[in-house]
Amino acid sequence: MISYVIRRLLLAVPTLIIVALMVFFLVRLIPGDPAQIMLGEGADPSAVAALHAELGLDKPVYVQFATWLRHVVSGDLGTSITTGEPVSTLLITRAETTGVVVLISVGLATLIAIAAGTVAAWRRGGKLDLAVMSGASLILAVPSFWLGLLLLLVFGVWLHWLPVVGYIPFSEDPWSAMLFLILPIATLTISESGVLIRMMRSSAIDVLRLDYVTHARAKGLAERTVLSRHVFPNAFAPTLTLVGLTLGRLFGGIAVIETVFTLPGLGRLMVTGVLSRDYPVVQGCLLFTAVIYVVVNLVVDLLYPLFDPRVTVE
Amino acid sequence: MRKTIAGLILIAAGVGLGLALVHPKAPPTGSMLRARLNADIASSDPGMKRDANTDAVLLHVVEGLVALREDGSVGPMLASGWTVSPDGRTYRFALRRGIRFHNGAPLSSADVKWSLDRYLAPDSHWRCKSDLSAKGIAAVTVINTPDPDTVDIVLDRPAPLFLATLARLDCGGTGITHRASVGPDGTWLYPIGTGPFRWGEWRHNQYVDLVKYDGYRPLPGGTDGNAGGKHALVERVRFSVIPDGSAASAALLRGSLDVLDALAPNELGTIAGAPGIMQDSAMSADFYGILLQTGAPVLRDVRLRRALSLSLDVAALTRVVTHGTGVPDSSPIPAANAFYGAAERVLVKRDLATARALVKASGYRGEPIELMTSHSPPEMYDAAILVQAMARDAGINIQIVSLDWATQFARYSSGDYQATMFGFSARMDASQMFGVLIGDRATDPRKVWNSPQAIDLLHQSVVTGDRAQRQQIFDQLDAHFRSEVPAIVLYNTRRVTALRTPVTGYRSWSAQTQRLWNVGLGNSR
Amino acid sequence: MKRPIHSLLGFGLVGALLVVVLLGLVWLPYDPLAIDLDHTLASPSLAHWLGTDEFGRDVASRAMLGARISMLIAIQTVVISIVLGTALGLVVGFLRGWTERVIMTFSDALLAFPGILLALALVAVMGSSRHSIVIALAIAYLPATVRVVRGSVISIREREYVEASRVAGDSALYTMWRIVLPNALPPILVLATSLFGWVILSESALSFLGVGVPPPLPTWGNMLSSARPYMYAASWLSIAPGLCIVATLLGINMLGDALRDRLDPRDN
Amino acid sequence: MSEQLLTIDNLRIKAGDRVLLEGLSFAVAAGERLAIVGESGSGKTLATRAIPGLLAPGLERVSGTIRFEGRELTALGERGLRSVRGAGIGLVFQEPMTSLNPALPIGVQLAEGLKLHRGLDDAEVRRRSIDMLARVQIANPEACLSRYPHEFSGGMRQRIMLASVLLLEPRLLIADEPTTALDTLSQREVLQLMVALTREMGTALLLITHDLGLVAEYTDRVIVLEKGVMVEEGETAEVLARPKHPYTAKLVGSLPRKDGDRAPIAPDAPAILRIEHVRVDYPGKAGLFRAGAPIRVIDDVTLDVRAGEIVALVGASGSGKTTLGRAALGLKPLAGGRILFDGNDIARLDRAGERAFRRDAQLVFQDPFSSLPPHLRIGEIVGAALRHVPGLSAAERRDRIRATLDDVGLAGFEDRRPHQMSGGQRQRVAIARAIASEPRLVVADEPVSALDVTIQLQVLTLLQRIQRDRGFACLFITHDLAVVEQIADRVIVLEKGRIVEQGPTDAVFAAPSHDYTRRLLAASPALALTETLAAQQ
Repeated sequence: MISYVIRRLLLAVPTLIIVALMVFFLVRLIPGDPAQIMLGEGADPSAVAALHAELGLDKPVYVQFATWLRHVVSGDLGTSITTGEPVSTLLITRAETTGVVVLISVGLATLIAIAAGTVAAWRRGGKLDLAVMSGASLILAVPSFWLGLLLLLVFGVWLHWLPVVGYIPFSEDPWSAMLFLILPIATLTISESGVLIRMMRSSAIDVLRLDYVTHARAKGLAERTVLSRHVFPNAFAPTLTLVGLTLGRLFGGIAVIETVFTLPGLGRLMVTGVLSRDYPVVQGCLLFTAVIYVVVNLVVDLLYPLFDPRVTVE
Repeated sequence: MRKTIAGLILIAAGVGLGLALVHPKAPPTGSMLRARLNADIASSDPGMKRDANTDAVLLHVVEGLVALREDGSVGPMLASGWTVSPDGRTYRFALRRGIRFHNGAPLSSADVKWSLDRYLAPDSHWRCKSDLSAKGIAAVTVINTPDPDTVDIVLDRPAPLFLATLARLDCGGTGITHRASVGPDGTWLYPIGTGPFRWGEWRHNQYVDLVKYDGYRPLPGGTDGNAGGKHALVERVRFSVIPDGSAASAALLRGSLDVLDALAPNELGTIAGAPGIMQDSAMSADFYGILLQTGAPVLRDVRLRRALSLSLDVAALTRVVTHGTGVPDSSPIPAANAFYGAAERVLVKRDLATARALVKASGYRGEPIELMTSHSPPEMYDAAILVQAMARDAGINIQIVSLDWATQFARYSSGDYQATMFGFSARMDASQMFGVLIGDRATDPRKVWNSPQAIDLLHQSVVTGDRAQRQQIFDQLDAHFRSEVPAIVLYNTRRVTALRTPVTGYRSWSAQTQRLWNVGLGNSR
Repeated sequence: MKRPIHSLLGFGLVGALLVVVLLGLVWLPYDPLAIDLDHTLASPSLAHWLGTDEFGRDVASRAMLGARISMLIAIQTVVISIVLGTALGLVVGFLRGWTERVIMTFSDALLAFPGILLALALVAVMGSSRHSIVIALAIAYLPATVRVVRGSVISIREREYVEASRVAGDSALYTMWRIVLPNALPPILVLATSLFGWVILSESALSFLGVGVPPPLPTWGNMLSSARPYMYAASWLSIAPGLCIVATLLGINMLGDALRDRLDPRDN
Repeated sequence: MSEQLLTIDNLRIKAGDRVLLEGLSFAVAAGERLAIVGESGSGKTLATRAIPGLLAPGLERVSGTIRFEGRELTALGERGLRSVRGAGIGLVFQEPMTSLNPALPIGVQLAEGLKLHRGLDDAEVRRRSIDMLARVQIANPEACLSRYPHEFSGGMRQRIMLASVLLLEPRLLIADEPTTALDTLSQREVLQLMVALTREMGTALLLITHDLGLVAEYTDRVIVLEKGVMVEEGETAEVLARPKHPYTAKLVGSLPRKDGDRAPIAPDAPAILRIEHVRVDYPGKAGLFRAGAPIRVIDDVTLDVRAGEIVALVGASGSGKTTLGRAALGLKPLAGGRILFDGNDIARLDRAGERAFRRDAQLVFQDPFSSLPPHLRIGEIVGAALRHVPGLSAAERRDRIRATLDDVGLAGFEDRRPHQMSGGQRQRVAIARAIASEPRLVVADEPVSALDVTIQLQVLTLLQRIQRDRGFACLFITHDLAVVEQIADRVIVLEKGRIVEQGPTDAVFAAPSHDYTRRLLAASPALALTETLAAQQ
């Protein structure tokens, strides 16, 4: 298994290099100058030039890339142009926020999907199925940030149940942190559950057609046992793949939710990084999310045999 | 194999949960006043790596020799007073006695010299270094400390704006810090100043906490700009970073914020009339408008520029985009400025007939004119839409180029545009307000107005100390500006601050900065 | 299973949308670009069914025009993404070998790029315009399209009728175009309907982050994002475009489901 | 015969408005072995699912009573049925690949029923499981408990399935085509086990099948179903020897029969296809920096197919016979050796030679459902190879297509699409497609094994007639020795990628020299039945 993991990680290297190249040149293609932005509207041109030199932005792009890559390989992602913090520190603190929100949301959404999807498949064509599928379709149609705003309006502003803004790092005080994270997590859980419910339902329908389900029933097993022991593990495998893809996507992609709830997460770090042309931050973030993407997919592949022993990781 | 994986997952989950439970909660002590920043501060080093938020926060911690008063004039701060030599080149400051830094060290002239030398050092990025150089208003030639309570600063030429420059917010108020603010290797640690609050904790992108400085020695009197008597009335001040305007209003309404400064005009509707919320406001000494490239095709013709100006209903536009908070203005000198006289007060009125005639005379045939704008601030975006709609009535075809702020700024800085929406933040001196427009485009592409006459008048305004004479110069500049139309000024903003009712003593200021000294929480939570 | 209620609702919603778009071509209640500074932020009334926005523009008219522009963006993006994705996926899935490895490595790299950020950066590079949004979104969704098409082509490639085409002496190009592609179409069509919905969502998210379609043309996305500050004070401003998006996506998704049910061989 | 164990009376099943099973009545006595025979669509599977109340959603039992051990099953609730399922009535399915849950170890799946119905403790469950696995001849039954279904072959899985059902000692075992998906050798082993164990335990067996060979060999009584209606019932030997109903007669008549009057092939006829020392490899699992060790599927095979000759290529599944057929047409890369068509190495053909080869060598596939492109019309499908015949006008092409379709008995089908046709019709299309370009060699890969018995005979006869008329050489790939005996001039037996025996069909069948051939022949129930019936007549 270890050799498999190593092989997979090595195979990901070209992908990561392409990501690094793309992001490196893409951010530099965007008009706008980090030094100028930092020094502001009335800055002296010589000060801008000096800052350029200090940041190494006066060198040819390929030299900058080589330097950056060399530092990355030695574990140094550089420092943020705007805040002067090490990018790695920024990434770790921000990834914690995003990670907590994404992991909990996707976890909850998966649980909801397993229950709702299996039951809907089991009662296929019935009222329950219709209700579940209508709900899932509706969820798919709602823009997540709009949902977030509505939740914020209702629970934060009208009902005063939950704080509207603010953040406590999870690692500092998980219980208080959760208070701030309930709404974002609820938003993300709802909007991600739609796809997962549909996926779970359709694979459960496929499994319910198979002989071993009939075989299990023919042994006299109760429906609950049939669903939990024979349908669920087999129907879950394809959903697991989707969960992996969702996780990989969300790690870099909840900028909009983070903006609505003002969470200091990775997505917002990237967006503000792009908007302020903070090259090291954008590069670091994208490399980080790409690595996460690769790792999450690897983990999913390692987990897969738990649900489908036919698949072996070798 | 299966078992191993399952085991590993369980262990990982357990460790994660365990870690989550270990950290105890640290409750904040004492009363805390919570304010908002729309972006994180750039650094904790005054005037070095900065923006308006940075200035605002750091001026609670550090103080300069002099400080801006409420009316834009310069008053004493760490210096109890000063004298100027007859040749206008030597300034002698007498330091106030008994002042101590936050680390307990007494303030001496050596500390002042150390700070100023650091600002003026060759490798410093101090915002105002170029102003105090040969190219600027005057270069500092030498700083002397004849005794611990006296500082002499010698300039290479007389400079009436020298003190005003030292007091400028964007210069970090030329704040004096203790040398322990810098580590042994020369890197900046955190500011050890003399202000009413000392540096607390900076959580990047989350908040900056300042803590009451018990050893502060206030000047007599009440709030007066950055000068005057300052009293820390709360134990702690927290500036929370909340980039999103709607989120900030929601936070105020929810009670998670006490002071919401620089309320976006389009948030006013949300805040107005909400129970438990008050407002305070002040005119800002800024201006927002349209910069026109007088060298660009089509706009090269002054008749078209005038036509554009005449096509706009500035009053209506201001009312809508600033939600009634702004003041329509046609002069680069803002209404809050002392030099805003009778001439400057005259507003350009919408005159579609004349505008159409001018358009016709210029031979313009509906060629698209690109107007650059961004969402920073959001009103500029709205204003562009209205300018487009109003100019359409005069037969001028404007196409909006919507960019992100960084791109717009880059193109502004290189002069790469036909027309752009743009705003200039408060500068307390009228010369500085004109200065953002006037200059030689060849050497500084940011300048839109390279008329030699204007350049000359601007220079005169800087070297003259006499008020009446300066007013006359500014009136001339203003008249010239209105006939040449290198830019169209639209309005000055009003800085609105929303407060929760327990908050007492807050005063808005035209210098566009929030001040949380002399601000209390009526009934302590 | 057939869900007649769902597909009926889908047809109804999409039909209504088409009627609105077509009606908007010939008639709109007001000029959607005309400002009226004396009647800003008016709540819904008989004169303005959905109220007016912060510049006194009629929200109903803007929503109608916005429907057209949002649709146009979605259609253009879907067409570009599907055509390119199908071409690439077909070649890659049919030929395999090093072509596949190279293209899929690039595709994976793009996939590892957060989509909305990629679009944000691309729009920033190209400047904000309708075309750059279409191009940026098409590129952002390309890898997903390539993956789906490739997957379907790979499974079809193993069918015996593809081998039969080879036995008959057909060229690879002919087999790809005439035999594989027509059979790979059903999942591509289903993907296209999903993509349509995603694009509308992404366009609104891009607007929300400040790089949407530039004014004065309305899209549901930029209407929603400019309504955001008035969420509490003038809620109708965000509710109208929000509901438009929800209704459209609901309709499209349900049509997609109906299509999927029809094309699913298991149910026939 | 003792008291009836199961009595079904007037069972009707509908799907919506369609009647799928019309008034079925029969009884099974304890310990009896009864066969239900019918082709696909006859409703034979439905009947078995209806007994334990496991009809798929959408299907409805409209009327009828099912009595089992004196209890009326249709009156029992879900809970009552559950106590009968497994414990009283066991079910074995056709498809061993999907009838065991792939996600659970064998032991868990075996234990489930025992715990539920017998309430035994873990140790006892384990003891019984191991014992039963041993009885179905699983090697190392103890290790088997912790293994997963995918680690076993189809035949092994079907034994495990059998074990899991018989573990509960049901009074009735319903086996629904239990060996159809298995190859000839494991088919026999599984069935013999099933019969032996049920006899030992006194369990009655209800065997659902389409294969008369199995019926003859393993059952006492037989019921024949045609389109949901029972057309005949009686003692197995009697029904097969003297069928009363025409449908039964047709079924019996569809068994392959040796065709006596084939003209022998001239010994000096030229070899149209020559396979020389051919080896084919499949890529093995790749390592980090190296390709995996290849797996050899065809190892040093040399054979000839002469003009006008039908050569049968026989072997169990996994023997490599399909791969060899594909390789003969240049569809698989060779790891060694060469293939000569008309004396030319097909790997070295020029453009024109390649085109001629594609025209002259054609393939008929096993599965008529996946071998026809679903989006094309029959005319286009049949005309595919004709597009590459030089100098053929559109009108001539149409004529050729029409004539070919006439020839296979599908006149006027040009504009239909595959999904509008039955399996037998589709296979005729596949044959038409292969012969339209007037090839000199046709590789037929199990062309009838996916079809119902009666259709099998029709298609086989058609193929035989066309071959005789047109005189092309044919490499006929099959696992069914009865079919071989009917049509082949020569037979080649393949085992694990190697030729183990070859020779004239009669000679090989009369005196197989290789052990593998002997086992194959012995395991072929259809062949046995054909011989029995031939002897009786």
